[in-house]
Amino acid sequence: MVNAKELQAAAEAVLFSVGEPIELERIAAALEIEAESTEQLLMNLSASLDERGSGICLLKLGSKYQLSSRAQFAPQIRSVLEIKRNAPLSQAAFEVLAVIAYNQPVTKSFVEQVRGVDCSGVIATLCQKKLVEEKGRLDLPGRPLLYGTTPEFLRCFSVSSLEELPELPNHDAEQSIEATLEAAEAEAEHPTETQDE
Amino acid sequence: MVNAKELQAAAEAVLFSVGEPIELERIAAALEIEAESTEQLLMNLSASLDERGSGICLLKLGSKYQLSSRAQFAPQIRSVLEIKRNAPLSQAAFEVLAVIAYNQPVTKSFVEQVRGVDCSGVIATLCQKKLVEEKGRLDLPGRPLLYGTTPEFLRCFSVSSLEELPELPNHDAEQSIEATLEAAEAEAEHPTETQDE
Amino acid sequence: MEQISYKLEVFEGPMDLLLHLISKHKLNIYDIPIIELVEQYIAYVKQMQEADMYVASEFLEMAARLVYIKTVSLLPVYEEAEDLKKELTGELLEYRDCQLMAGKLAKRTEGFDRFVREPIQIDIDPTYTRLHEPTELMRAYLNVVGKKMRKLPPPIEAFRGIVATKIVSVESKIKSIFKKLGKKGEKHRFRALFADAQSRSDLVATFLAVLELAKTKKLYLDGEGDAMRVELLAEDFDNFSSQEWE
Repeated sequence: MVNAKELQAAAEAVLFSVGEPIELERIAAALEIEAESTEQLLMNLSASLDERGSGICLLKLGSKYQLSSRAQFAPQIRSVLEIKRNAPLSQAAFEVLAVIAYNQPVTKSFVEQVRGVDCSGVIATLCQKKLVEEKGRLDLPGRPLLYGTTPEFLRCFSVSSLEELPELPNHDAEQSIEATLEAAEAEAEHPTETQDE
Repeated sequence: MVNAKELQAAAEAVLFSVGEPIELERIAAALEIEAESTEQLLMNLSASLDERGSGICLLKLGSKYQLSSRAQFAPQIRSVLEIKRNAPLSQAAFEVLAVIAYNQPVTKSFVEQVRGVDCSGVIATLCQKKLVEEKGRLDLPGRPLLYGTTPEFLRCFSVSSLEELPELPNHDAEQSIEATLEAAEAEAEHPTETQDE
Repeated sequence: MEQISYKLEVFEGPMDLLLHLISKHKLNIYDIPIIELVEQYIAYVKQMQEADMYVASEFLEMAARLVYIKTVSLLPVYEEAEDLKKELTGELLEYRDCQLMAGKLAKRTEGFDRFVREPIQIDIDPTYTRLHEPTELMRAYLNVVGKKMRKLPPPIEAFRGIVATKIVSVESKIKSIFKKLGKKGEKHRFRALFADAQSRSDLVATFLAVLELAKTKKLYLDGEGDAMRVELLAEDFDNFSSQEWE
């Protein structure tokens, strides 16, 4: 790599991909140039980002450098991340949540056995969203973690206790999913007086 | 926010901060402008990144957008991140990806039927690498999961939609079976070293 | 057959191996010369075993399938053999497409050189605030477990998919034939050997086991059709290794 423009682009690509603040020396080593030239390069990069009014800027933190979004765009960034956080649950997330809700407390391997696939990522997301939480450990070799639903889960489904969740169809009943759901929906619309379970 | 330049900077800041592929509509919502104007804005952003020879570029992945480093700077980035350069995927993974990409959504058993071997491990790895994801279930006994490709898949294979993937061979074509087989053999070239799966 | 002296190639599976053999020996994929292919295939699998390579069960299942097609094609009425060959041709063409496209994908991996960023960590409350109907939860549950409710998760087997097949080894069938036929010289109905077969693979393995035992003079077959009788000529179950049933 010879010309300054290309070196500057390489530095930008490196800073972009690393994300975290990074030592000047590490950038210099990756570009195979002197630290001093690298410093000059980064100053030029910073100036050119400012000049063209980019949404990104270069921060110098002690001896480290980091690319960052400009503070003035924080509201837009926050808005996107908040929309993202509140995106409707995926089908996979719904399934995991349902398996946990109806069988709690359960281990991750139970959920995975029911669904047939790895569920670590989905369970972690549900924990983050505070719909699911750890509920101690199972007294078995390996002491696996148990999961259960949270108060936020109850609020999300507008019920005041787990007993209010729709009842699952009888084990022996040959009732179809559709019939069961219709019954549950009718029940939800015209609740017969709440009875104790 | 009024002027186009500032909106473009805001879009850049948002894409930078979110990191992952993001829907056009979500960017539009955050900027409080129409989707159409947002699309134009992103085209301008992409052009200006190219023009000034930035180390970063804007990718269109289906209906989503994502900022990424330019491929030519991969050596410098790998050097900083201390990642070794090896084949990105095993042959088995490429085969599974091909079956999924061209037939999606498909079940694991479909993939296994085509390949004649168990594919659970490979599919799990591809899910972890976010090249493949769950796409609901098939309404059949056992309710098997369906799989399809992700926006990351589009990025990794440098296409902005599935239509841009290489075309499937035409079976009515007059190409002799020997020629096709030889082509397949040459393409497949059984790799000598297997990499981490 | 020519000796294969080069280092054994590693194949992705039986389909990969079959395509390789068809290409190497210039066989017609649309009208597979089954006897030739069986010989080549089994020779390769034997070499894998001799080289102490791990031979996945899929390779053995395919061997049984090929031998079955070969056996059926030796019968005077061979429509079934034609159908089985066509089925195999179709599968091979489909897998060939898969390999072809995999090769094309493998050639355009420049995108793996593009690096992206992790999302920035800013202080937002990740708690989920949308509202859902409780029936959505039940729908999701029923979607996972299906119509039949179960108290406990079903075995993993139940989720293996719709076309998963169970592989039956010839060796296990040899053992069970010895068990069924009891003492040396006791006559049994030939058909009875197949009475409790669970699958096609089971039938094929039982049939191959009978052929193997007859060939090695451990078993005597007499009569034809429904009247066919079978008896043991040997007292004990010797060690039949799975390599001998070619």
